[in-house]
Amino acid sequence: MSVAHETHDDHGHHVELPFWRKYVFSTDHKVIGIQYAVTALFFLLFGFTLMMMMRWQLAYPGQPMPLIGTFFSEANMPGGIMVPEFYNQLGAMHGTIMVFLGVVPLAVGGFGNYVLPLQVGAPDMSFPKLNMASYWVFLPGGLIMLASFYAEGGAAQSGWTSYSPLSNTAPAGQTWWLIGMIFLITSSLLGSVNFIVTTIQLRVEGLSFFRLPFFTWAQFVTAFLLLLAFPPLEAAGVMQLMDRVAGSSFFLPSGLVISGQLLDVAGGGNPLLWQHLFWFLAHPEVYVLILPALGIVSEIITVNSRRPLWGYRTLVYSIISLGFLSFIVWAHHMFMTGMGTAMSNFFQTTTMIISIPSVIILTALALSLNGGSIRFPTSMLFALAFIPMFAIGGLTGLPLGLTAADLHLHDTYYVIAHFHYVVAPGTVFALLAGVYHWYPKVTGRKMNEALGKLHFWISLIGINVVFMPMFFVGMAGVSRRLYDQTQYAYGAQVQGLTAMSSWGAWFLGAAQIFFIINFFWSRKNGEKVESDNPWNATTLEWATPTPPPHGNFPEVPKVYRGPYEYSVPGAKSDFSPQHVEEG
Amino acid sequence: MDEIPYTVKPHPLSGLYSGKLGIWLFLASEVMLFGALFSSYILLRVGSDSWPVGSELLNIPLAMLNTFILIISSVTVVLGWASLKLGEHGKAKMYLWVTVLLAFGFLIVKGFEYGAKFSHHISPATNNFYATYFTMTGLHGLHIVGGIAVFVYLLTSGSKLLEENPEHYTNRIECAGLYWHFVDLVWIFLFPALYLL
Amino acid sequence: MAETAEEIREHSKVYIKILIALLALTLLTVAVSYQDFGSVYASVFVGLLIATIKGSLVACYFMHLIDEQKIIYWVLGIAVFFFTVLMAVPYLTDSNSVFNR
Amino acid sequence: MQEKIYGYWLPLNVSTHGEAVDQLINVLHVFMALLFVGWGIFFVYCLIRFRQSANPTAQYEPIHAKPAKYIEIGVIVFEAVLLVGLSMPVWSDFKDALPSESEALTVHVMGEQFAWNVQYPGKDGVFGRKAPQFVTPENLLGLDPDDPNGKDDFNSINNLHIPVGRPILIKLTSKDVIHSFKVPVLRLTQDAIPGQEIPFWFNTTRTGNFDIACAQLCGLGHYRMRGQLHIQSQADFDAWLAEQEVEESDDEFSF
Repeated sequence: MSVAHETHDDHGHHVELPFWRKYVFSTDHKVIGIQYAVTALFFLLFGFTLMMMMRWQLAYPGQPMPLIGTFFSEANMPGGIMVPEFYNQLGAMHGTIMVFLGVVPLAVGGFGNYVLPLQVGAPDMSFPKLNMASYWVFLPGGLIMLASFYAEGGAAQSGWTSYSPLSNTAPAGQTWWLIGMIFLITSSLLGSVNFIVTTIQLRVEGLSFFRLPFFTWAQFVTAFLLLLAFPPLEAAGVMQLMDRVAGSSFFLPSGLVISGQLLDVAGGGNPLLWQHLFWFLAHPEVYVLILPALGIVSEIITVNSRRPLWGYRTLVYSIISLGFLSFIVWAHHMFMTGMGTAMSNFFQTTTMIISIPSVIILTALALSLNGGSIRFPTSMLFALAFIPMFAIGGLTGLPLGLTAADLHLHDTYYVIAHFHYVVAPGTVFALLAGVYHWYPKVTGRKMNEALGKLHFWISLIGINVVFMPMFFVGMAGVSRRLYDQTQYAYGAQVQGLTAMSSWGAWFLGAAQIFFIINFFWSRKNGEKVESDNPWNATTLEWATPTPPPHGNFPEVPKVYRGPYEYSVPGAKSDFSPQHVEEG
Repeated sequence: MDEIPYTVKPHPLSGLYSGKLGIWLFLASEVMLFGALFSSYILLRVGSDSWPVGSELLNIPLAMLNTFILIISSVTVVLGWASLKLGEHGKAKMYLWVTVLLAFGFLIVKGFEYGAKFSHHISPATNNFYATYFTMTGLHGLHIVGGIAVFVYLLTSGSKLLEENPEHYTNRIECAGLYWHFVDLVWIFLFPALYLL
Repeated sequence: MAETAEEIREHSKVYIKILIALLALTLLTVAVSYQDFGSVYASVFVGLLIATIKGSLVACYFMHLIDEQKIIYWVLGIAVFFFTVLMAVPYLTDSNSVFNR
Repeated sequence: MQEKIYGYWLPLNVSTHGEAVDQLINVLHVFMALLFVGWGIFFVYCLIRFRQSANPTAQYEPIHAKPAKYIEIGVIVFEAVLLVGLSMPVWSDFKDALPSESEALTVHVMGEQFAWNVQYPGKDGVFGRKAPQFVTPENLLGLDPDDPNGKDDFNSINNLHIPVGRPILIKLTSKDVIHSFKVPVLRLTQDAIPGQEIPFWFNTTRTGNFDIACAQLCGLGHYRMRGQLHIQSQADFDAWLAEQEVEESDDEFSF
C-alpha cells in the first residue's frame, strides 16, 4: 500500500510527452476521465448483454436461445438451453459489472475526474500520478472480472452480494471475483482521496464552499462515502478470500452438511458477519450511484431552464445529511435474518428519515423548473426523465423499508423493480444526459440531436416496459433470482408479465445502437461548436478553451458569484458566468 | 499555469499542503479497514462458545520485542524528520535507514513467529482464533512491507529530490512518517487484543 | 507553523521522553495481563485503556495532532464516528437476534 | 380451487397477520400513487407553461414554495404514522408474541440444497436430537439413532401439513447455505441461516394447498425448492398424522 502523496512532476517547462505518456499512462485528469468513461461505457454494454441473455431464459424457460444459442460451450448452454449454473453466473456478473465496473467508474471516475477540476478552477487533480494509478488499478480489476468467466466452474455465481456460506463453497470464479473486487476497491479509495483534496485545496480565489456548483458537492460527498464505506468490504473480502483459500471459517458455522458430506472446517463463524460488512458498504455504495446523478441533473436543468437552482443551500445540507444517514441504514437489507424488534425498529426509522432529503432534493429540482424558460436538447430530455423515474424508485422504497410490508415483498421482483428504477432510468439516464451535455466540451462537437431524441424516446418507453411489470410480478410474490418462475403456481400466473419485460429489455437494447452510432459518429463529423460555452452555462468548466489544454485555464480565473446566476435582473445577458467580473 | 498549487506551500485557509491532507484521508480509510477487522474479531469471539486464551497460544516475549521495535522505529522516523527540518540531511538519512532496518527486524521476528506456528501445523484453518490472528497480523505485516517500500524509495532514487527541493522532500518524509506512526498505532491495539486478552 | 531550530531540538527531547513512556507502558500492559481482575471484561477494559493511552501518545506527539489544523480534526472526527458505527455491528448481530443458540 | 388464489396484485391471504400487511401495502400504494400523480401534474405543468417559446425570459427570484413545504411535512407525518402505527406493531407481534409451546403446533423445518425437511415430533411429541454427523441419504434430518425420542419423528419432505385456525410455531434452520422460507399466501418470509435456529409463528384462517418457495439464492436448484403447504381441517390433519406414524414405525428405525 504505497503512500498516497506523489506530486506533479514539477519540471516547470512544458515538454511534449511521447504518445504512450500522453494518452496511455497520462497523468492529465481529462485523459484519465475519458479512459474511465470509455471503459465504463464498454462494461455497461457488456453487463447489459449478459442481462439480455438472462431475459431469454426468464421469458421462455428451457427453450433453446435462437441465433446465438449455439455460440456457447456445452457446459453453459447445451443445445442452446441455458443451465441454472450459467444463469446464476450471468445474474451475479450482471450485478457486479453494472455497479462496480459500469456506473461507479462512469459517474465518479469519468465525469468526476473530467469535470470536477474544471469546475473548481484547478489545473489538474492534486495528485495526478495517484489519479493515473487509480485507473490502472481499476482496469486489472475489470479484466479479472471478465476473465473469471473462463475460471474452472465459471464466474462468480452467488449473486453480486455473494452471501456466504454459498459463496464460500462456490467454484473458483468466486476467488477471482474477490481478487477483482480488491483491485476495484483500492482504485476507488485512491480516487476518493484525490477528489476530496482537490475540492478542498485547489478551489480558485473567490470560490467558497457555498459557491461550488452542486455537481462538485455531489462528487465531494460521494468521495467521502467511497473513502469510508469501501474499506469494510475490503476487510470482508480479505476474510472471505482467507476462507476460500486458507481454509479458515470466518463465515462458516460449524456442522455444515454440503451435498451429503459433513464439511470438515473449523466452524464457529457467522454468515451474518459477511452480510453486515457487505451491506455496510453496499448501502453507501447505492448512494455513490445516485449522488453524482443528482449532481449532473441539477447542472443540466439549471442550464436549460435559464433559472437558478431552487434552494441551493437546502440542497447542499440535504446531500450532506444523505451522506451521513446512508451509513446507518444498511440493515434494512437484512430485516428477515432473524433480527430482533429493537434493531429492526431502529433501521426502519432511519430508512424513513433518509427518504426526507431525497424528497427535498427532487422537489427542489422540480421547483427549479417553475418560472424558467426551458429548452429541450437531448441532455435536458434525459435529465427531465430522470426526475419522475427516480421518484418512482424512491417511493417504491417505502414498502420495502417498512418491515411489515417487507414481510411479503422481501427478496421478490418488487425489490428488483425498486432498485432498477433508481439505477436504470435514474442514474444511467442522468449519465447519458451528462454525456450529451459535456460531449461538446470534450470533443468540440455536439452530438446529433435527431439520433439523440430517437435514442431518448425509445429508451424511455423500453425501460418502463422492462421494469413496470416487475412491480406486479413482485407483488404476486415471485422470488428473485429464479431460473424458471413457472415452477410456482403464482409464478406461472404472471409469466406473461415477465415475457413482456424481456421484450422490453431487447427493445431497450436495440435503442442503445443509436447512442453508440451517435457517440462515435459525432466525434468526427458532429456539428462543430461555435463557442467555448455552447449551452451558455455559468460554471467554470465552460470558461476553458474547447477541448481544455493541459493545465486547463490559460490564466487563473477568479470567481465573483454563485454557480447558477441565470436571468439576473439588469444583467447584460441571461447568464452571468462565475468568472466574469461585471454582471 | 502548469504547476499545481499547494503541493509544497501550505494553503492559506486550510494551513496544509495537499499531501498532508491526502495522507490523513488515506489513514481515515485505514481506520475503517482495521475497524472492520476488529469488529469481526469481537463478533466472532463473543459469538463463539470456545475461544482459546491468546496468551497461552502465542509467544508473548517475541510480540513484546516487536512492539518495542515498532515504537523505537516510530521515534527514529520523527527524529529523522526533525533533523531534516534542521537541515542536517546526513543525520536524517541515518535515522531513516535505522527505521528501515527496524522494520525489517519486525518482519524477521514476525517470520519466526509464523514459522513456529506453521511448523506445528497451525494455520488459519485450525480455528477462528488463529484465522483472525493470521489475517490481522498478516494484513498489518503487508502494511509494514508497504511502508518499507516507500522509505527505501525515498532514501534511494527519491532522495535526489532532497537536493532540488528540500522542503518538498521533508513534506514527503512527514507523510511517510504519519503513515508509519499509524501502522505502529494499529500494532499498539493489535498487541493486547490478540496476545494478551 | 515554521518552527525555529531551538523549538525543534526541544521537540526532539519530548520525543525521547515519549519513547520511554511508551516502552514503560508496554511492559505495564504485559504485566497487567497476568493479573486477574475478576471478570474478563475488567481485564479487557484495563488492557484497552493502556493501549488507548499509548495510542494517544503516538497520535498527539509523533503525529502532531496536538496542534493540527481544523480540517484534520474534521476528517478524523468523521472517521471516528463511522468507526464507532462499525463497532456497533457485533453488538447488533449478537445481542438482538431472536435465535436461541 | 375455482376462486382465484393468485392474481396480478396481492395473492389470496390465508394468515391472521396477513390482513394488517395487506392493509399497509395497499394504503402505502394509494399514498404513493397520489403523491406521484399530484407531483407529476405539477411537473408537466411546469414543462409546458415555462417552455422557452411560451416564456422567453426566466424569473430570477426563487418561487416561495409554501405549499411544497406543507406537503413535505404532511408526507413526513404520514410516513411516521405508518411506521409507528402499522408497521412496528405488526412486526413486534410477528416477532415477539411467540405462542406458548402448549397451544401451538411446533414443527422443525430444515432447509437444504434444494428441499425443505419438515420434522414432526410424532406421538411422543418430543423432537429427537439432531446432529450433522448422522446425516445419511435415508436420514436427511440427521436424527441421532440412539435417542429414543427420535424414534417416532418423521420427515415429510417438502410437505408442511398444518391444522387450520391453530397457531403454528416453526423452528427454522438450514443444513448448508442460507435459504429463505417464503409463503406468499401467508405473507411470510424468514431466512433459514445455517448454525442458527430461528423461531417464528403464524396462524391460518382457511384450508387449502399453497406453494412454499425459497427466496434466497442457494445455488443451481434455487428455483426448484418448491414445497407444498397443506392447511387441513383438524380431522384431516389428525388422520394424516396417524397415517404418517403407522408408515414410519414399520420401516426406517426397526433395524
